[in-house]
Amino acid sequence: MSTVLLLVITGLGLGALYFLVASGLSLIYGLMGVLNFAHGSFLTIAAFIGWEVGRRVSDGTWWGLLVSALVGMIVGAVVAAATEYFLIRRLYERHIEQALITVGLALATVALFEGIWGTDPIYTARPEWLTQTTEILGAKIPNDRFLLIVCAALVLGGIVLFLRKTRYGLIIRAGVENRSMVTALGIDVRRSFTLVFAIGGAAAGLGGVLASVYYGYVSAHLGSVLLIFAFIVTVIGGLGSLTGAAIASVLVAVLQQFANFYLGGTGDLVVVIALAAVLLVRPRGLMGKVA
Amino acid sequence: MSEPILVVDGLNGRIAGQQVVEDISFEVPASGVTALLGRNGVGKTSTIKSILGLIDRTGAVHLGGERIDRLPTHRIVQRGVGYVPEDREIFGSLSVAENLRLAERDDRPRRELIERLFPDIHARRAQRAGTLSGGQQQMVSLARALVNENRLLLVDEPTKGLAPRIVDEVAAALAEAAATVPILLVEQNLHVIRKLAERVVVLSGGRVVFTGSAADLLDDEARIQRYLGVHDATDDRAAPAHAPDHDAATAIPVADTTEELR
Amino acid sequence: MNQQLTDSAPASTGSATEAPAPAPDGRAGGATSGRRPLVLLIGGIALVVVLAILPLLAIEIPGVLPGPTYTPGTLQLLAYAMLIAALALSYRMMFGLAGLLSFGHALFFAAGAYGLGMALEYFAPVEWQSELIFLASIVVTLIFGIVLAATVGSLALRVTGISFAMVTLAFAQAGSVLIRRNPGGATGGDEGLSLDIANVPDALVGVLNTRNLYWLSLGILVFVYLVVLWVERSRAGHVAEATRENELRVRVLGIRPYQVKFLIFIVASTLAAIAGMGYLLLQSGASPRVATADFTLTILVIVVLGGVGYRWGAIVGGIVYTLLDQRLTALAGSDFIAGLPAVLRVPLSEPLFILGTLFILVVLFLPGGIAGIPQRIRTGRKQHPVESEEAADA
Amino acid sequence: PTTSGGDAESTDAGAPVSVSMITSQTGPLAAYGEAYTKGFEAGLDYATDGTGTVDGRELDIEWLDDQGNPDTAVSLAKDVIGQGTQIIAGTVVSGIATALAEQAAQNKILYISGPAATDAITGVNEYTFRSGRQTFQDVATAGTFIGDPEGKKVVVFAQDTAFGQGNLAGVQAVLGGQGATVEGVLVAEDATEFTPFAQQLLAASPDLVFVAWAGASSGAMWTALSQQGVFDAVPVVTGLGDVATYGAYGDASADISFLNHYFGGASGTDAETAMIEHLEAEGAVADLFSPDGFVAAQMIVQAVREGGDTVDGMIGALEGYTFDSVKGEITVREGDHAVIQPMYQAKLVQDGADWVPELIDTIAADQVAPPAAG
Amino acid sequence: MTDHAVLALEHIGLRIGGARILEDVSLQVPAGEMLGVIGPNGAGKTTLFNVISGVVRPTEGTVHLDGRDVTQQPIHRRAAAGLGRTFQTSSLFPALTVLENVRLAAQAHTGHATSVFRTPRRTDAATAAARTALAEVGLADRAGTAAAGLAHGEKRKLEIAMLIAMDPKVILLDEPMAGVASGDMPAITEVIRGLHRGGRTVLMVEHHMEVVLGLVDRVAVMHHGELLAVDTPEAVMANPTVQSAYLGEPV
Ligand SMILES: Nc1ncnc2c1ncn2[C@@H]1O[C@H](COP(=O)(O)OP(=O)(O)OP(=O)(O)O)[C@@H](O)[C@H]1O
Ligand SMILES: Nc1ncnc2c1ncn2[C@@H]1O[C@H](COP(=O)(O)OP(=O)(O)OP(=O)(O)O)[C@@H](O)[C@H]1O
Ligand SMILES: [Mg+2]
Ligand SMILES: [Mg+2]
Repeated sequence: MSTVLLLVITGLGLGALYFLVASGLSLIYGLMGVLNFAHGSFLTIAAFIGWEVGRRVSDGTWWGLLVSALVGMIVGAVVAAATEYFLIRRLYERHIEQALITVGLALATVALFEGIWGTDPIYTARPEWLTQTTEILGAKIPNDRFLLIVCAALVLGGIVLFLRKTRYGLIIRAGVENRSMVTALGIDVRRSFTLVFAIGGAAAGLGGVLASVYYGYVSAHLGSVLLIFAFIVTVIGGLGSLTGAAIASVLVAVLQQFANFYLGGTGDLVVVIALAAVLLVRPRGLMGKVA
Repeated sequence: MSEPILVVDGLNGRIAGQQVVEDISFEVPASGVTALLGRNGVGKTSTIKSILGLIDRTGAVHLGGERIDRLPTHRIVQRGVGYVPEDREIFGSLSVAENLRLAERDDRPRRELIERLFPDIHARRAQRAGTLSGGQQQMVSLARALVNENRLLLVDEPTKGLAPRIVDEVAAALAEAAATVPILLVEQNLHVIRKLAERVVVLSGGRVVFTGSAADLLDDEARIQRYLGVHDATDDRAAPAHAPDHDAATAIPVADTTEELR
Repeated sequence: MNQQLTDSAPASTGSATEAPAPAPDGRAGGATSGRRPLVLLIGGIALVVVLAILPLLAIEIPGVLPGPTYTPGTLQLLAYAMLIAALALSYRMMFGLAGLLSFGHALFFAAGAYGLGMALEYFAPVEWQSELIFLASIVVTLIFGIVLAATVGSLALRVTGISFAMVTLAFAQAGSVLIRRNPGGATGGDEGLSLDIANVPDALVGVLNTRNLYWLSLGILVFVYLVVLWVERSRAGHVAEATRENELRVRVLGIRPYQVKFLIFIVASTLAAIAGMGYLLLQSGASPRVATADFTLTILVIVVLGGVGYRWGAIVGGIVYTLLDQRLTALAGSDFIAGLPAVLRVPLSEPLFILGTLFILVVLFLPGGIAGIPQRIRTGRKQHPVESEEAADA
Repeated sequence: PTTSGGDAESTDAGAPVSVSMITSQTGPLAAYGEAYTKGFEAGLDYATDGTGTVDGRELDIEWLDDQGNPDTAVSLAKDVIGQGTQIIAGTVVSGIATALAEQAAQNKILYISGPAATDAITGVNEYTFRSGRQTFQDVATAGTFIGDPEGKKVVVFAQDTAFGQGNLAGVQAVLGGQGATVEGVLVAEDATEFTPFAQQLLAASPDLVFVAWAGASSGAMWTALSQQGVFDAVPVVTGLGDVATYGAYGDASADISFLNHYFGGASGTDAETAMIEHLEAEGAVADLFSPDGFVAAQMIVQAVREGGDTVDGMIGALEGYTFDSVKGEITVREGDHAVIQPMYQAKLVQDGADWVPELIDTIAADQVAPPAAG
Repeated sequence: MTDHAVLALEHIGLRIGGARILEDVSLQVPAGEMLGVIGPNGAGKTTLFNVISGVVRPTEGTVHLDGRDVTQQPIHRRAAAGLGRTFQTSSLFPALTVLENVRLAAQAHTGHATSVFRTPRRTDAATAAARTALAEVGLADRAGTAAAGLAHGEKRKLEIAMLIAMDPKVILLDEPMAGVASGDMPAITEVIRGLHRGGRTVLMVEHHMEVVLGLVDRVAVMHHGELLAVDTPEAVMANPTVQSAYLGEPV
């Protein structure tokens, strides 16, 4: 019983992490049609700089973590916005080329991070409480999982509100469909797209800092590890559907936990089979919009 | 006559590196409907898109005296230009209401006007615009341009694919709009042009070949034949209301017209 | 089916509009004059002949090739490049021609490499003639590749666009995980599979015989090229191209696009498996890297680098990429780089950084890829519409 | 006769000897490659008394980057073999070592592998030697922590990779052979959540947990073991990695018993002193794989000095070669080229904010000698 | 089934998410007839064509083509059985040349459309058919242009050329005149007349009444998803409902 509970709650925690990465990915894909392979790099650079700043301010305390998170979000947003501004924008409406640019960017940046911070993981300190556990029904749940779950929920709520309640949401959705017509309605659509990237980048940045808490290290490959799962949950959830991504994140992570534990470490295999199965039955994913 | 609202001087437009509009010059007066005519492929749509900066262009374009040919599209539109594109280009995944809301540029949208002009559209506010019929989509497209207070409307084939009754309605709506805002109208339906247009600009092969009053063109069989290729009575048969005009218009030769514009 | 009821003309059905530019090379029935194909044919044959006698010559291209063309190191590099080019060519047929963006092409290359390696190991104890075992292993691997392609293809082609990419990715990931899991010790896990040379012809073993492996690779490349050419020129190829553009329209014409896509998928995958077999022999082993999604991405990068619109673009891309990959490493380790200040030294000593940046530049400024350069020079065309950042828009 | 099968022209005593060092200068294991490289330079300096020559012959050493990619490594090997190199050495990546061993056999050339720990290299063919320890030696060292294995239960907690599987097989062979019950808890390499597995370890109630872990996820893994209270229940043994990983064990650091191949200061031999001096002069520190490079240099010098120019001569010179190195006396076992060497037990102690290793015991070379292979 | 009806619709109904798009539409079209379909915007004309061509499956009713029930058949089967159509907004292969667009249509008709063992040649039957079709609509000089580069009216012509090359038995034309310059209408009208003259059955949605009236044998009027009337042009024009709902005031 406590094992099952442990699996479920740690699964939720992992799912939260997946979602933090996937939210930006899903936003950027869903709204701009850009399959962003550089998303992992946004996450990694945010984690590195967040860590560099956080540890100088106050290493291993809540205060330090908060600073890291803020810095991470800002860095993520800035890097993502710059990517959109300097690279993606020049290829508007050429989605394959845009995706390719991000592939190139991912290649180059991971190598660059290795050059700067080395190939070894750098272990990070974190607040005392996060290293402890809380006992629920006999299962000792590591506390950082709770932090992850709360942050993911906040991000989900925040982005959904943004899209529903602001005019930007509307502009962005229309701009995806027919960019030049939005311009012809007198709207500077480019700014909105940069904003989408910035928001996605900020979410990735937060994900990066939290991932370094979860894994206990930062490394040049932090992002690439998470990216593939983020892709999978984005697709299973239905491209462009944030709630879908959230649900899929939880499903995938919990499924993965159970398969890893009970089916001899086949978590990855089960997840990709699930991906194929979902797409074959529902090509648009769980919550994908009827195009 | 007051200052023209739009002055196009030596406009060139290219698509994918190919010249589609060549050295076009004309003016749109500050009131009434100016029709931009020509056969398929002569560059009418491209001219409008060049004015809006939707395709690469060179040459001078002035809107109300201000030079706009270096501005990005959204700035041009923000200066008070409404646009109804040729293929409707509504946002299919958005609802009708969202399409209209998106088009509102200020806090004084003329929603009542839209409701009155297009009751069918109003009734379908919540429908996904992509599922509207072709004609319904055309109305959304028109409504998007009319919802704002504009200084100039660029309207590209608004009656294409509309039922005759709707064509009338659209024409009426445009006529109403024309009372307050000048319109540059691309249109194939000569009846609509007859009804609305005061001046015409005719393109051929990406160049202006005729400029003058609507009557000068429409009442001259030979000119219609020469510029628009209409050479049988098809149009007249369906438009019995119009008796042939024998008004001896002072035909302005093309060369003179061009002169006049310089 | 979720077609829109009104105006069902799918101006943008799925990936159709995202498909890359078509091959502008001369097609039968196009406006090409009768001369050109002949010139191309002769040129092509001449090129192959030159490549074939390369091992007998001593051409040196300092900075590009590690040594004179007869040396094993250079031949090895060229052979490797040609196999990658063959793989890229097969990928281009799927992606560039039929618009099928697969993220799982590596699976079939790996199927060829691992399939042959495992078959050779499996047949090793059998008391047959060693040539026979070698041939049997190749045939078995081919059949395995085709069956795998048919299975994956029939499932993945039920969906389109990004879903197709993801289903192929899922299969490839499953394959990659299996290979790394090393079930029953069959694949060697992350340490890779080494070639059991017991039944491999002597002519294909050892550094002295690199030349033969070079010729083998050249043969594979030419073979793949001819097959791809054949398919692209055929009616099926044209239908594939049309399907990429507008699938609904093809169906309304009375043609079933599925058949064509399936055919292209199988042919491309089988060609990839053939290239994979060549790779196993050339490298005397297979590493799990060739089954990863990263490897597929590399191929995609190669195809784009070379120019999606051109068949020979894939070849140029494969060769340029491989050479760059090798030579950039040499550059990164050079004294010149070591002497630079840190801001320059750190990035420049990472070959992948240079490669990635180069790739970005190509996508941005050379939309036709390397193979598109002559065309651009000829037409003097500007780059594709880059949204101008007007001064007034401050 | 590919290279040096006794060709008359190459026996010219004054000619330089061409040695190709293939290792990771970039890629995931570049840091190991760096330690190996530095150790090699120190070893060469030591074995040639600072001359860099052997009996007056230059060693023409070329360093090549395998990028952690077997394909690159094979291409490089073929290139240098084609150019007539006589000795290939190096690599920290097991997958590359096996590929290079294959090239060595196909082309009849001497290959001395680097720190790659895989047991598969030992005895794989007559041309392949190794300069470091192998998994069996790690495992045997781990065994020394439980005294008499008879009747004890050992659980191997490892990643489901060749490295992890190799360790499990090693424990089964070594400790299982001595009467212990051995179980494995293998975790998928890409798993990121280890909490449930920590529970599984506890549920097995073993007498010893042997952890074989590589890569970035070790931090999270140790945290999970510590959080779930594994250290309170069972002694846990693992291999001590390189300096960069000392921080990875977190709060668990003090509770883990480490087996160790080498850390700076572990042996106190003359060779070690020489190596550390050399490294410090270069601005480097002694690390896990420094001795591997050092030994490789010594073996190459031996092969050149005693083996002449034929590969068979060099093999003969190395087989059974016993010499003093960083870790003490080392023997290249004749039958399978296993490198018989002492191993260490260590613990981590806190030193300010950092953790530093401290020697508990040195395990004699023969006590941890791997079973004969090949 | 009525044996002379080449196309027969029986009680076709279509509902999408609660909305009634088509309601109990039954229609028999005898072989060789030219039937005009008119109706206000949103009446369901395009949708009806989509049902006939298989782009949309009806929720009720059956479609018979040439006496065979094709309701469950995929699009390409129906097309292969001789059903051709155009789209309200031109639907082409933009990156292919004009000639290639048409040749694909011809190729589908000549069989072996997807063969790998056949290479299209400048001289083969499909290419010849394509050139003829292009000449017929007056696009011969645009053969080498990419379809994307055509002006709107030319695209409409290209659609019709594809139909000619396909040589179908039953043709559905969805607003062939939409966006065509008035000067070009007579020519296209002639092409359509030619299509019909070959004994083909043609259904045409068109808002240009002058074109409809000049061409068709009968007119079907749709309104709110229902078939109001099918009758001679004269009778339909005289129908007061049609007058008020569709034609409006005479201009
Ligand atoms: N995307 C494009 N690529 C290349 N050429 C184009 C493109 N769009 C239009 N053209 C060319 O530009 C010329 C002018 O086209 P435009 O659409 O402006 O004509 P138009 O007068 O609006 O015609 P229509 O009455 O058919 O709408 C045409 O000859 C056409 O071939
Ligand atoms: N998914 C849907 N949900 C709701 N209504 C829909 C949907 N799809 C289509 N409709 C409605 O079905 C009706 C029929 O559309 P259709 O395109 O067939 O009209 P049409 O007669 O071709 O009109 P037009 O002459 O304007 O092209 C329209 O009123 C449209 O809004
Ligand atoms: Mg137009
Ligand atoms: Mg319609």
